[in-house]
Amino acid sequence: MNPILADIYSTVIPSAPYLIAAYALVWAALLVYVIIVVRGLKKTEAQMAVLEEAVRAKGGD
Amino acid sequence: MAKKTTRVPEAGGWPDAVAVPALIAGAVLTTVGFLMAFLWAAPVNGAALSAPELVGDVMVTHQQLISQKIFYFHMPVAIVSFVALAFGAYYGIRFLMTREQRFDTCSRVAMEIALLFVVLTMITGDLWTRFEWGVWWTWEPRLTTYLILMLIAIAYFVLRNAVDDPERRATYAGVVSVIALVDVPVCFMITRLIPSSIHPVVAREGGMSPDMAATVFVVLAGMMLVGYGLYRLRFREARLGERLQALKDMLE
Amino acid sequence: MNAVETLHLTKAFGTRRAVDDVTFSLPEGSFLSIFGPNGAGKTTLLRVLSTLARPTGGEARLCGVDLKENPDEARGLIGMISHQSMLYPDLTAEENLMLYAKLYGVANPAARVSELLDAVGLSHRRLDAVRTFSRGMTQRVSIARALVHDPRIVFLDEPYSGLDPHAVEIFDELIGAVRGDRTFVMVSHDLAKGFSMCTHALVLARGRIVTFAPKDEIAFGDFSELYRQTVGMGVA
Amino acid sequence: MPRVAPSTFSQYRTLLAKDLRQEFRTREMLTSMGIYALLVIIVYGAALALTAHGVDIVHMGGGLLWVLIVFTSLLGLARSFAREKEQGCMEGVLLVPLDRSVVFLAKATSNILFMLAVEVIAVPLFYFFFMTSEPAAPTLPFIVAPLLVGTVGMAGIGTMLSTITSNTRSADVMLAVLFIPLIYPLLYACVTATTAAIAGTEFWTDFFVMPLVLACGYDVVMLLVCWVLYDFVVSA
Repeated sequence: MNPILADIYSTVIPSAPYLIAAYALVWAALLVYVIIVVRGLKKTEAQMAVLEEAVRAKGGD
Repeated sequence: MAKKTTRVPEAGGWPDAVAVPALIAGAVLTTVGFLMAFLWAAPVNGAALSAPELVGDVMVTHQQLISQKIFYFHMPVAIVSFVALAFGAYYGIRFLMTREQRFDTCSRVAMEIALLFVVLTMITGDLWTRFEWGVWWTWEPRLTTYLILMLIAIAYFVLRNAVDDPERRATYAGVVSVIALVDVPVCFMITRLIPSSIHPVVAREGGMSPDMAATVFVVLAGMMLVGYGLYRLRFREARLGERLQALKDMLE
Repeated sequence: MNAVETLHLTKAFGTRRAVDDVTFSLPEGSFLSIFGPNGAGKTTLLRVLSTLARPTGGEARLCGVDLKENPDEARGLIGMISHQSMLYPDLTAEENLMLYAKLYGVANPAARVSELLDAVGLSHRRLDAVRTFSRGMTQRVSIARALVHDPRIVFLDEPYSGLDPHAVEIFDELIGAVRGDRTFVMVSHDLAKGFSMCTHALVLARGRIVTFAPKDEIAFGDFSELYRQTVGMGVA
Repeated sequence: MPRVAPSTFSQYRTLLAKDLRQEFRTREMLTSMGIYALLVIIVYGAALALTAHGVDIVHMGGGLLWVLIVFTSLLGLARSFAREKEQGCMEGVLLVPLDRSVVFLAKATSNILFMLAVEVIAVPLFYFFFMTSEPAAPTLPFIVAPLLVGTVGMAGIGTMLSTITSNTRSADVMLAVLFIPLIYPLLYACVTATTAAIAGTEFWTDFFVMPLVLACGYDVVMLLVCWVLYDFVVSA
């Protein structure tokens, strides 16, 4: 790689990791948020089950 | 006195039906934008080369600043965070006007999306700074404004957890979201208009060439859709929790 | 002319209804006692009627003045005595009363304040900071504060809490003295005292009216039995 | 009992007089803020002692001064509203037929006066301890302008936030968490203007006049927002 080409890419190589990190983190953050929401849904479903039991028990006695 | 029935946003119905396709469309658009950023948009010229060099079929005369590519994500994400804050404040005002608890839920969810996208803005902005100026943080106007917006969003949620009475919590949250909506543009303006250091720095922001603008627009549209999709998803989840709580109350 | 009229008055947040569809009307000059288990919505009802809290539904009128239309006019008609004195501890008794007299725009504040201090028997302590007063004395200044603008309706939110028997006696005496044709609405846990002082009794449970009737229509025996059932029905 | 509806201004004056009299009686807020300011100066002393000549105090002075002012006023603001809540006095005032933003204005004015009183002591002390070693610019007296504009802005939004956080858990921390991000633009503008005044600069309009104008803009906008929203907050 002749010096001028090296000069052209002189900014590319060192910045590459930050660039990739940036995009990766963006997707990671969005993913984490979706996971939080889904976990919330699971928690609500579990409570729903408990509630259904309570209603059945109430209805039953 | 016929009570004007305020139309209260509810989970389900067409907004939710649209949510999933919006998420998919958002993902597609952002990836397209991602590719455009790298392959199609012309890189920004860095320092001049000692001599022009033939690369492929193009005569290259400057260093190509690749790090600038983050910009195509940084700006749209920042805009979406501000739009989300605006929605948060809008629903906050609607709550203050009608005292309808549903608007408080919408405001809370919108502020969550705003916080999420501000965090994204901080990530992209900070890494760009790391390469651009070689330092992890500078008190440069753009970055400080988003730091402030993030702190306000965090303070908003800290306040919500510190108040127990639901009506008081919703009122305070609504008021803070409105103050935040007013505070952020003022912060934008002040940090930009006052030169950041004693010796004024000449702003380097060049205009955007059409192809760059197109890329930003694509990513922006994509991010807006992703934001909308997440908002509806979170709103649906929050509503489910509330409806469950209502059932529990009725059972006692 | 009814002193207090409510029509389907509701105070709810989300699904929790603290006051649920309360409708009653109270003639002028009467003394209403409100009873109910903890969390039945007694204090919330009082706060809504005294404009300290906004109702979410229904209507309420004090001496014909609608609370939602013009709350300020309604505020001019009411006084509130609660277990909190609403007096500034660092200011003297006279300064506290002068403050409220000026805020209410009483015509001749100085005369009115000294008249009230005489009525509650605290003229000799008017230059002392309220912080130095006993619980009983503070409550008496609080009565003076509530009456400074000669309100038509006086709300009492558990005024006896923290008072020793002697102070309670003086308190009742004062209430009797200042009664005139004013209307009183009292929230209290003390069944016997509340029932003895009232002309109308109202029992709330989970925000709903269980019973509302003039005192002479119910004997105390049936009333306390009914109350025990209500409390037995469980806390809100 | 003839009752003339008092003018808003007289209610404002009464409430302000109450705040000032209460503070004059106990001097609790002023002494605690004054001592706190002195302690911060002592901490600065320790921090800057080793770098006596290394640090360009003329350029750092403005910033350090504003750190002192922000944290001292935070202490004062937190106390200012706690006192209203002690005996339910705020509810006593809310029962009076008055425009709720008068309460905000009176409280903000008293906070401004208290903060200015502390600044009148703290700023000269700060100058005495740190700024005498190097000659400040002739424009030094101009720092009064940003100090004034900054104090008005901080007291305004501080009053609103102290009302919000007064009945939350860990009120003091809550107040700081909300206060500092929200006043950042004002702080930024005032620090720039103060530093420009102390250090002197050839871009006078850029570094003094422009920030000052923006700070005034911030004050106007924020006080207006607080004025409008205060009714929701105080009656919540």
